[in-house]
Amino acid sequence: MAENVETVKGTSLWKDAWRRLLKNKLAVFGLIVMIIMVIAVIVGPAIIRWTTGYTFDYIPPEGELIKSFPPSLQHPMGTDDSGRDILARVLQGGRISLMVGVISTIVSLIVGVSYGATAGYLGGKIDNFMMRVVDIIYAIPYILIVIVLLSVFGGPNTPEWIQSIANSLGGGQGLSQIILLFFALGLVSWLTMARVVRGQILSLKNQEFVLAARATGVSTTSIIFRHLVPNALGPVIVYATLTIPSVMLSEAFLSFLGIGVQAPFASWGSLAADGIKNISVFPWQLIFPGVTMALTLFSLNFLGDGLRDALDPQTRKF
Amino acid sequence: MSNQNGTILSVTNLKTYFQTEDGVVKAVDGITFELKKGETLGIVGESGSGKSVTNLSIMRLIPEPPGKIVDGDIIFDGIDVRKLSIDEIRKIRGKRIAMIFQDPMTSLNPFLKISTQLMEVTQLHLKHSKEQAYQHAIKMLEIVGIPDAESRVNSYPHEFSGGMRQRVMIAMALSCEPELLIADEPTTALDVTIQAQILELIKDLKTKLGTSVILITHDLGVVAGMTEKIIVMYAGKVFEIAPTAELFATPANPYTKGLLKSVPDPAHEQGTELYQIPGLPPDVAHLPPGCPFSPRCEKAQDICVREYPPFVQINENHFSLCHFAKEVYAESLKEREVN
Amino acid sequence: MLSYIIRRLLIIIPMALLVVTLTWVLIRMAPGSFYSGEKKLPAAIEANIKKKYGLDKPVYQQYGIMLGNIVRGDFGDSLKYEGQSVNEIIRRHFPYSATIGILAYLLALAIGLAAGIIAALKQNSAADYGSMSLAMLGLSVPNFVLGPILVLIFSLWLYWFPPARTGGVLSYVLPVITLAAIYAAYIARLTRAGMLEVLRSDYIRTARAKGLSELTVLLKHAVRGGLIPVVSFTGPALAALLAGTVVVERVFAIPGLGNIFIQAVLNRDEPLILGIVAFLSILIMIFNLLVDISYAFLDPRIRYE
Amino acid sequence: MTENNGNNLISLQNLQVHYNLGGGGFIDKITGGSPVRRVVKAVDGVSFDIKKGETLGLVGESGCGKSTLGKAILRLTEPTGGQVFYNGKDLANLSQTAMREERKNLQMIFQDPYASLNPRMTIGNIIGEPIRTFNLAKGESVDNKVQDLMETVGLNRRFVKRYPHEFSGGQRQRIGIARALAVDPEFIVADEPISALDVSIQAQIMNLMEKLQTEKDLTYLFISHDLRAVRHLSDRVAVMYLGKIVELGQGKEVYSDPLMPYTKALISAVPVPDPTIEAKRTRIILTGDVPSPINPPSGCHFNTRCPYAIAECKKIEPQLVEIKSKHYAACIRISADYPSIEENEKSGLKVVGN
Repeated sequence: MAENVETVKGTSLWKDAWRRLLKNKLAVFGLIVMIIMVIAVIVGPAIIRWTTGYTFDYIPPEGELIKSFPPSLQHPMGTDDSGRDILARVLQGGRISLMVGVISTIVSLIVGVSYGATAGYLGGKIDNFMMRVVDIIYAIPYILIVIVLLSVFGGPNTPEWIQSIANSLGGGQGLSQIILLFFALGLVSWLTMARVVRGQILSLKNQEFVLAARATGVSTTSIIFRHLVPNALGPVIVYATLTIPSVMLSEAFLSFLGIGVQAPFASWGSLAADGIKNISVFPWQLIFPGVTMALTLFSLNFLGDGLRDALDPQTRKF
Repeated sequence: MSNQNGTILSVTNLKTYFQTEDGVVKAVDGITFELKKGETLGIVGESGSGKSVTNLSIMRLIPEPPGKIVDGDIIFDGIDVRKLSIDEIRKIRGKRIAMIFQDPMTSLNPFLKISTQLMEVTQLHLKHSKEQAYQHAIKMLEIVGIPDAESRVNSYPHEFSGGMRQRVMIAMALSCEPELLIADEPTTALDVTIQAQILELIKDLKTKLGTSVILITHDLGVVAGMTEKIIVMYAGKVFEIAPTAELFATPANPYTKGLLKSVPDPAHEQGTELYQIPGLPPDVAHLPPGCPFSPRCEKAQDICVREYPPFVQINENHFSLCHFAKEVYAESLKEREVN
Repeated sequence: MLSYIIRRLLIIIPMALLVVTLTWVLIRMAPGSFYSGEKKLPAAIEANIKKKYGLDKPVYQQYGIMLGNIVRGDFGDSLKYEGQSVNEIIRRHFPYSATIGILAYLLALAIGLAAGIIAALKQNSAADYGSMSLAMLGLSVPNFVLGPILVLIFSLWLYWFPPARTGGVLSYVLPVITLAAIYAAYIARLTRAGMLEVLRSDYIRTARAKGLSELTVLLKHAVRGGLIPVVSFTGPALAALLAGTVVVERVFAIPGLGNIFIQAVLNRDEPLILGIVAFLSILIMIFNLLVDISYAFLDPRIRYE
Repeated sequence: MTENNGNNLISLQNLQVHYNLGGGGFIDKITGGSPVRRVVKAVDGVSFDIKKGETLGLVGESGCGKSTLGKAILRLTEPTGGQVFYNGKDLANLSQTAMREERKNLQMIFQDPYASLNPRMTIGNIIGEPIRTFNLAKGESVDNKVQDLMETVGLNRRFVKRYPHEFSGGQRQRIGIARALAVDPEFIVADEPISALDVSIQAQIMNLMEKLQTEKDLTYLFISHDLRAVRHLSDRVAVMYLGKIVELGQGKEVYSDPLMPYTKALISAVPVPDPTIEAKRTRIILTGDVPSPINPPSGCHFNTRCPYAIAECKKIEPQLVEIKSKHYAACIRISADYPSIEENEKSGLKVVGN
């Protein structure tokens, strides 16, 4: 019979870290901005459509001479060369940019964590070989890999499942090309993640509590999932938070080169690239998408930094 | 408080607090002691008792923030250390008061040669020329017993063993013949046989140079053979202060008594239960209003929990922070007679 | 030490060949080729072209020929820029990238180190928060936004600097600043973190206990340890900078190697891609070796055998 | 030194743990690496028995291999040679699966109470893990068992849902002990269990270990560099130096009448918390440091620091032999007939044994 003892609830390190994170003003600022940004890109386009009737690909009928208007009440961020509302495009672009960040990071997490954890846990020669492979892939310019991935799996060769995702989201070929881009970026950004995870596992593997688990006969799978993974999670979360902005930058760069997101779809990168052409005449075309993107990256970086401080046990001591 | 009576250092009511997430930690909370010229003082206490903070305070080496010396006087050879400007205190550090630290592995700069680290002290304080400083460095290494000093002076710290590094630290500390040497757990990180070497070395050099020494340790054994006077610290306070022989023979504080009894005696039969101080070391951020030791004390009465204990004078040189100091002392005397 | 360097240098060759091989595989994996562009070529012409470039041979032979050429240091002629050898193209365009790359790195180093050290010394002060927020900004503003905005302000409004490369010294100012921003930000953060770590260590306490002034403690005792992270960052950063940063080259119309490379990739200009990849990977590996060697000078505990 | 009288719980036969640091290969020769193969002989041929219910103390300075020895017995470090018999079974050559099954009977207490507990698990889960691993209890009875264990080691049972960082060092060490006890083991290796603790807490943990030993009929291998603690807890004491056992005997005898010059120096180096004794006694101060285990001195490893070393000590590797009844030492300058090295030295006797 279970005795009914009043147990004292402990505070886990996660709860502790969360409390510390909330004390960090900059991180909280980053968190709030990100929450607003996510809500804005989700509901924003619908609201604009409902209030002003503009959508990201609405081109006003011919007849007007100048199509790029400066910011006004009607177009808070102005319009672009074709007369499309930039606010609507920035919000739509935000969807894609944020999705690039999140989905590619998830892909890089899956690949990087399993690769790094395997190498770190097995150790020895296998580890050595796996890490040399990472080194060599590092040396190949990632843009080459992305372009090859896009052309191998793009166009008529697009895998079924990507097509079906694109179709279910209501987009056609253009959208499936973008989804392909997410995966391609994910597949090139897992390298550092793999290194981070491997380093973590290597140092954890020799910690006494893992030795203690082995001494009490705990199985290898249990050691990995109960002891190694939860303890490696902190740095992984931090690194993932910092991967999001870096993937977003890569996407923007590709779009800037004209390889990434294609019209009528937009991302912050492609919007900025379009804006640069007219920088001297229509500066708002660059400034609004550029600043929105910078603000987002700024917030994500602060959040990542805050998470690092909150999860780093070193700061626990005074 | 002048140096006519041979007092080199006098600390009065020193309070050093740290601001932490958890609130104010009173790491050192009103401690008072005096050190005579040529004397060796032992400060004994467990981790967190404030013994290291006391000595970093004397050197004004408390990292600020989060730490701060909030009250008290530190008079070194007639100089009020707390009132000195940072430039003036620098002239004392390393020259008149020197320190050696617990971990000789991390206390020497791994990036610089031993010679560089030794020379910079004398170049700074004794205005040695490069050549003079170099020769002095070799001489100091010889004094602390490093074989083949002339060639080893150009080594890096990682090429030395732990014991050798601690010798280098001592050589560095004694380079300017300081009047006061503070040794903060100088042997804790070392093996017993090396500990014996280092303690012997400190003892030797002290007699040779006439330096006053403060020896901080958690090991009562270390201070027994090395010191003339001992301070026992607990929770940032001085619990007992007495001449070494008297402290060991007739302690007047239950904490000191407990500590002495809980050290296993090699002559003891195996299987006999060891005396143990019950409970846990105090959380210095949240101390009870009464005696900080009262939750662990066998003799604790209501008054101990309620009221902060007085600092009782047993005899000329023996003080104890306890409501029942006199009783405990009498008891110790009696036990002494029985044995 | 010397044997270590020789061993590392020897390893570079097979590593570079591996990288080139993988790149070649990647290029061949992609459907289509340089010739199968928009319009479909008549079969006879296609066969002719294939013959000319040896594409009619079995794949392993093509690979062997390619590798053989590269080992001899001859990357062949570019497909796009007919009659120009790859070596010639690299030689012509690399100096532009190298010039702005090195200038940008020096600028980034100067700003980053100064900001990082000041922030570490005055931790939690206004100077610390200010420089670190600025660093964060540097990390967060993409250079294709920063570059045009600088052009807008300093060229188009203030007329201080030319908006694109003219050959004059002034025309280098904006691209170098644009390129340096993110690196300066990175270095500042690395420096601050490294210095804080070192300033907390026991041997700094020892140095202070000796009575050394704060400046001596900093310059003699703390800097070496604190800068190790910056040194590790230097290798990859400098390699990336020298390779040219496409965005800056495009925004400021600089004929650097980065742009050429992107064009080559988009054009499927196989010899040019392979040539640039081989060149860059060797460059990166040499920089990494230099970084490792400089560790040994910085940290006497590191000994290479 | 191996007495086969049947009640040995653990018996080590020439146990070895060698680490290969590389070097000496073809590649190393042409590229200027280490010309010889470098091997650390962390444990170099150790044989002894531990009787059921006794505590064997293992002392030695840092780097002498005592911790590696403890781990090798439990196969937490793989032995590279020799045997470890537990109830007649050779643990050193069991398969991984079979060894896991044996872990029910063989447990370990670790040195660092901070590093040895998973910071992300509750105390209940930490202590309960071995119980669940071996299916020793099910459902609620696991919790009950955990709470009973907590009470046994002197922890409040209400703290079962707390995390390690919410406890002090001494309490954490109690958690580590409770975890070791969870499977009801016969034999426990305690690897420096008190060296990271405050003085006032050390006594508590030692008393707890003794109490548990009598209550549960445990057998301990108590590893420590603290001679006072080893003396207090152990029936017999083994002294280790650079991978080898150099002296082994009844605790009382080893302390009151050490045979090996090294043991003498070790005991005399321990400071006694009594100024009157300290003032009287003369210490043997050894010169020099413990040599590197990579290239230990030839012959007797201790010859570089030994005040009694003679030329033969550099050549002959001494064996552990019985000098007095059940008191063994590895020194070529003493024998059963001439057990005192001081007297042998005085009379100019070489006594080259072995």
